[in-house]
Amino acid sequence: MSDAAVAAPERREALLRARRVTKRFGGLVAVRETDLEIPAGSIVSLIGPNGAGKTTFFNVLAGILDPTGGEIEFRGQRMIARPVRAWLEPVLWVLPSVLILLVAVAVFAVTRSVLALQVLVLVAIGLLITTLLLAIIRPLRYRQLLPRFGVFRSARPNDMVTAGVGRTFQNIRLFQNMTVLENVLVGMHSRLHSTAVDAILNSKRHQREEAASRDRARQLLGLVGLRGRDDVIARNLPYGDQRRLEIARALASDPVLLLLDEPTAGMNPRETSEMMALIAKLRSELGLTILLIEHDMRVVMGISDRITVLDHGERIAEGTPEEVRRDPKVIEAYLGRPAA
Amino acid sequence: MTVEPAVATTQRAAAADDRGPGTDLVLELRGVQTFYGQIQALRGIDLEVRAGEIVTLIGGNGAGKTTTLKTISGLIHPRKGQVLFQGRDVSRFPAHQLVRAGIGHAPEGRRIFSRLTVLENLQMGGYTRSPAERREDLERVMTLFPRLRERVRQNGGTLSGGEQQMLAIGRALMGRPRLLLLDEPSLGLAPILVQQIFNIIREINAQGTTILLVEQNALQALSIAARGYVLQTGRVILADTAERLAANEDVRRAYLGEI
Amino acid sequence: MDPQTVTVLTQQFFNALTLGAIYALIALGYTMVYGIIELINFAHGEIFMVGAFIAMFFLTSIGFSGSIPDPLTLAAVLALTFLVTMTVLGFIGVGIERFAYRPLRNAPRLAPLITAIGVSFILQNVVQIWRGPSPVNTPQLLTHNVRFDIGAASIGYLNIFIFLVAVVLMVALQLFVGRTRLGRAMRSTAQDREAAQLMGVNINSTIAITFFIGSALAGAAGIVYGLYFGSIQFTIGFVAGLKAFTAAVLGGIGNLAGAALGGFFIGFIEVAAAQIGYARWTPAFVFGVLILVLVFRPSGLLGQPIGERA
Amino acid sequence: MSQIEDLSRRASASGGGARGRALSPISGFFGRHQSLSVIVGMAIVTTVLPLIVLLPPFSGFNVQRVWLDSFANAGVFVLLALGLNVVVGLAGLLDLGYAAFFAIGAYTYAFGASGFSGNDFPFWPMLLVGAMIAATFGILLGAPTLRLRGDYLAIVTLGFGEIVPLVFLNAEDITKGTNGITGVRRPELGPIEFTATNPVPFYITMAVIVTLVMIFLYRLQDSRLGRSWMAIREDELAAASNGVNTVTTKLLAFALGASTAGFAGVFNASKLTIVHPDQFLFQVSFTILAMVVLGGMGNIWGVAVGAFTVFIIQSVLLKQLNGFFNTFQVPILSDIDFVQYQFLLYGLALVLMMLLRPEGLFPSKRRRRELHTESDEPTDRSPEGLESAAVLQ
Repeated sequence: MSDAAVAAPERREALLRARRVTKRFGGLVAVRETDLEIPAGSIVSLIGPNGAGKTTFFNVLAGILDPTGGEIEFRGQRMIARPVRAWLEPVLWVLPSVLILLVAVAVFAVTRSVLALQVLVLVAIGLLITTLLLAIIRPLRYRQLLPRFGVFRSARPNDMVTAGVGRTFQNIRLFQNMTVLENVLVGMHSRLHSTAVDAILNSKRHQREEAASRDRARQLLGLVGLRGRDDVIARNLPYGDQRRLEIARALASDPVLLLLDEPTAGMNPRETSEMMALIAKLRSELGLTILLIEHDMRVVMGISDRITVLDHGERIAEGTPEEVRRDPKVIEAYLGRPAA
Repeated sequence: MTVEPAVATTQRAAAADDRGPGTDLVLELRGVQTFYGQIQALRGIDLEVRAGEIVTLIGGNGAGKTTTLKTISGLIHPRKGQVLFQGRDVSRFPAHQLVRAGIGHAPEGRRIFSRLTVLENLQMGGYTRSPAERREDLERVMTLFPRLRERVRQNGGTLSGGEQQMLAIGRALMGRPRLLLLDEPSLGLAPILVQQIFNIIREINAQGTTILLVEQNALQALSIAARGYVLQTGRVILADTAERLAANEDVRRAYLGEI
Repeated sequence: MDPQTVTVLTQQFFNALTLGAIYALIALGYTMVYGIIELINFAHGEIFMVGAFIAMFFLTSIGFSGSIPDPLTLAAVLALTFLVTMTVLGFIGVGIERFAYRPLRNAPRLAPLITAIGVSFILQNVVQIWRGPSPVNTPQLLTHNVRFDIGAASIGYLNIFIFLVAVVLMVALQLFVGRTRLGRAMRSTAQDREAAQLMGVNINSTIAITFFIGSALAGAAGIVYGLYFGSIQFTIGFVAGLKAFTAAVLGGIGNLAGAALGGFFIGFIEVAAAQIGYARWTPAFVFGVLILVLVFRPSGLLGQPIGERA
Repeated sequence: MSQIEDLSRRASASGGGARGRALSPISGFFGRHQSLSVIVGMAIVTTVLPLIVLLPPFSGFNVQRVWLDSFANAGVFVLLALGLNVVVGLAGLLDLGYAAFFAIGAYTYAFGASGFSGNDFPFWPMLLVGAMIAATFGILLGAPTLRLRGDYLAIVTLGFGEIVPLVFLNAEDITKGTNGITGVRRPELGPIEFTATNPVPFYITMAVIVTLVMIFLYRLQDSRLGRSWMAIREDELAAASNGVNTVTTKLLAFALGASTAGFAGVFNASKLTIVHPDQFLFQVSFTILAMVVLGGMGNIWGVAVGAFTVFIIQSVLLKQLNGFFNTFQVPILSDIDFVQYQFLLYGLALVLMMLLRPEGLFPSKRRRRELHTESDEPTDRSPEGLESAAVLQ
């Protein structure tokens, strides 16, 4: 990476900003009050020994785990924070209809009007169904309503994907029995719009979208070097190709930020340098911002604009590769000697 | 099971050296082929480990290193070929019997019991041994890993990565293995801890345990091993002494990260 | 409170305790099996039912069909019944595991679950064919008439006996799992089967032991059910099994103390429902509780948060 | 078998588009035009069945009219099995209280059009109303519980399946309890008469409904939604991390399954003209599950055939078998009450099926791949192990 690329991110605004994120499992503190800023267009690495909380932190960012404390903003919007009175949420689903039901009983008690009772009960049932459907489909408006009741629930993984965060897994998690193409198509899910009704009626829109998504999927497969492998069952792919497929699948959701969990784990030096080239290409050609967890110090030092070092769940250093490499705390806790 | 007394005597550090390497084969694999369902992971592995040695397996991902260890410890059975442990064909033995026979296996990813305490984890390691032996070994392991003694009442899951690795190795030692299989002991550890773990491995070996080591960090592994095997797609493509492997151009290029 | 109410409430309290003890004993089996192989053993409720039938069959075939006034004979007969029934049931459980579940141990989750349902139907129908579809009377060794008085309330010795049996069995189980080498092996197997194997644990026999104990406990529950209600039917396993499962989930599945606690909780809910006159609706109450627990605290009252499993 | 497996796997591993679809020109054509193939297939079946039963040995059991009546009844179970297949086979959720939705559909129609309720809403719109109300209950049950792991869901649905008949049984004022609601109206369609003596209209209607449902399901299966179901079945966390809203998607499967059952419930109520809590006990859910499993989870045609076969065996052959053996005085066999052994047979069939051929008699290719995922495949667990469970909180 050139020096210009290293210097530039300072002036860019942060795409993702994590503040004082804490995650506790029972008595075990996996991540403690950790901050992280990912400037748009940069490659940021998260390093540290196993058990330092990197993957946990990652999972918090991706919406898989709710943090015990702290919050995460993505593109200026608060996406993830400690859930506040989340138990109230299901109560809120049923509260309006229960109120109407009570009113119905009250009206009946006073007026003895069976008709009023029936109408109100029907309204209550209708309302119950509506609120439940809303809760399930959870359009943005509904989620914005929640904070007014003092309820905040973090974005779920799929919400993060919709917002523009794609990810891969440390131990590859492909849909093993689906084909390569199908894997990518699932990755495209959040960007497709045809509904079940479209599918049942086989509408023009559905057909168009299916055809277009297949083309796009093939394009992505070409990008990661899996051209022409569409119909191979994912689990029959060689290891390195599985990693590539996972990246293609993550790219299918048109992410702005890509989270890569140990993309070169278990790769030999040759495969590793190919992967590094691919990651660099993702930034230069697709303009992606990338956060990666990595153990291989050559990858980390070679590719990152900034590095955050975690140890025992705490951030012990943050800076450019050069700064981190010379940081006495990092040397003491992690590197042991100046990294080769 | 008549193996037990034999195991006990060979534990003494001197035993292996007396007979000299080369004469005393602890482990021998002959044309081992292992499958996961229809997928062949090992395509005929031949290797031997002599008493008192550290032998290392090198290879890329999917080369079959972990599968080789699992085949030896009986977690998977080979479809063809034989695993000979102390001259006896054990390829059909279930894993738990091989523990009794003297094979210890610290698997990849440590796999400690996170909801058992450190003490209980170690006790599980000595599952096959008598209570008296267990107490004695407990003392030995705690001396080897003083950090574990401090954390004896803690749940395994609350240990740091390095401590978990120590626990995993200590737990495998509790069975008093004659042959210890170590799968990626330095995986995911801070570089600063890696050296420490390798020192411990050397020390365990010096105390008389034969070791078969699988390691991503091939350079380090070769530095403590006597001999090494290079695996590729389920086959042994190269077998030599550690020094010569470390000096081999192809090996350096492919596995030691010199591009 | 007037004395009448106090009397009724005291007696209901002991009824709840008895019922709870039965559910707790069944729930332990669910929780143990789930803990070790993550399978909801649907057939477990039927094992309880088979236990009730075997106890009845055993008692009548050795010639006891009514109450036994002599305490020594009673104790001997009871001890023998428990011994025989629990052993037989244990082996039935082991057999089911061996033939229906073990071959599917690494199959997708749905497969053993469906097999379990199949086994449950087999057991139910075998008993139905053996003993017919209508309720069968069981020997009442210890009648409800043998009672002692606490204030205005009178409590049957039977209630006390059942409660004590359950508590003793539960404490013994807790000690076994928590303190012994075999118990440790069970817990290790539950956490990481492969690693346990590498310690020298024979996975198959450990799982078989788990099934043995769980089924034997269900057998004990079957015996006391027969003693308490005096009549059994091939359908009792299904509903009791569901309630016991609810108890296990309520307490936190995989947690022994939780299962016991959940069992007693369900017992109290049922008796309370009956007391306020909704006996026919008790299943609805119980499942309402189940759904509430699953929604608000899926890990149960004593269970650890699922995230902590490693 | 293993060799064939091996070959097919190798073929698929070596890639190329030669997999499955393009095997022969004919199957290729029908592969591309699934709807057409369903229509043609069902048309053939619908015409051939009434003719086959005129031949021995079938003619020996019943006359054609009775056969057609059984076929129409079987159609109800085919529908039910197709619906449950969406839940179990496609989305991988075990629903053990499926008969509850069947009951809700049936009682909806009974309230809507029977002498007892005094209402007289027309049948055809009520089909949709019944389906929607059942779907609503599906959502009500699923919304809080679908976040849970699969086996909890199984128990919750089992509980629900217990409660619903219990409610219909105990709420005597509005359901007449154990007596059930009688005098439910039959359908009306212009001049065509749906009567007890003429099963043909029911038979044709059923065939049309099943055809439509199968076409819809095939289309869904190949859509974005079908892919999400598949993805969830394979790896829920990965699906969520790729933008699939797992709760909504599962709920949709649940609701679709429930609505199919509601639909079948309305049809069944109008055909039998009586609804009764005993029609919807756990045994019914169990039977439908057996049909799906035996037919081949996930394979729409397979499930339909499985359901049809099981129903005919259960309701016609087993009953007739007793009469048959009695007539010919076969020793031992004539003493056996085969109907009584029905559930024992189901239980045995389920267990044996899972042990010997878990993909069912007519498996889908994909299911077979999943179920034959080799037993000793290395289980990759992340060292921190939190991922798999985390999504369930």
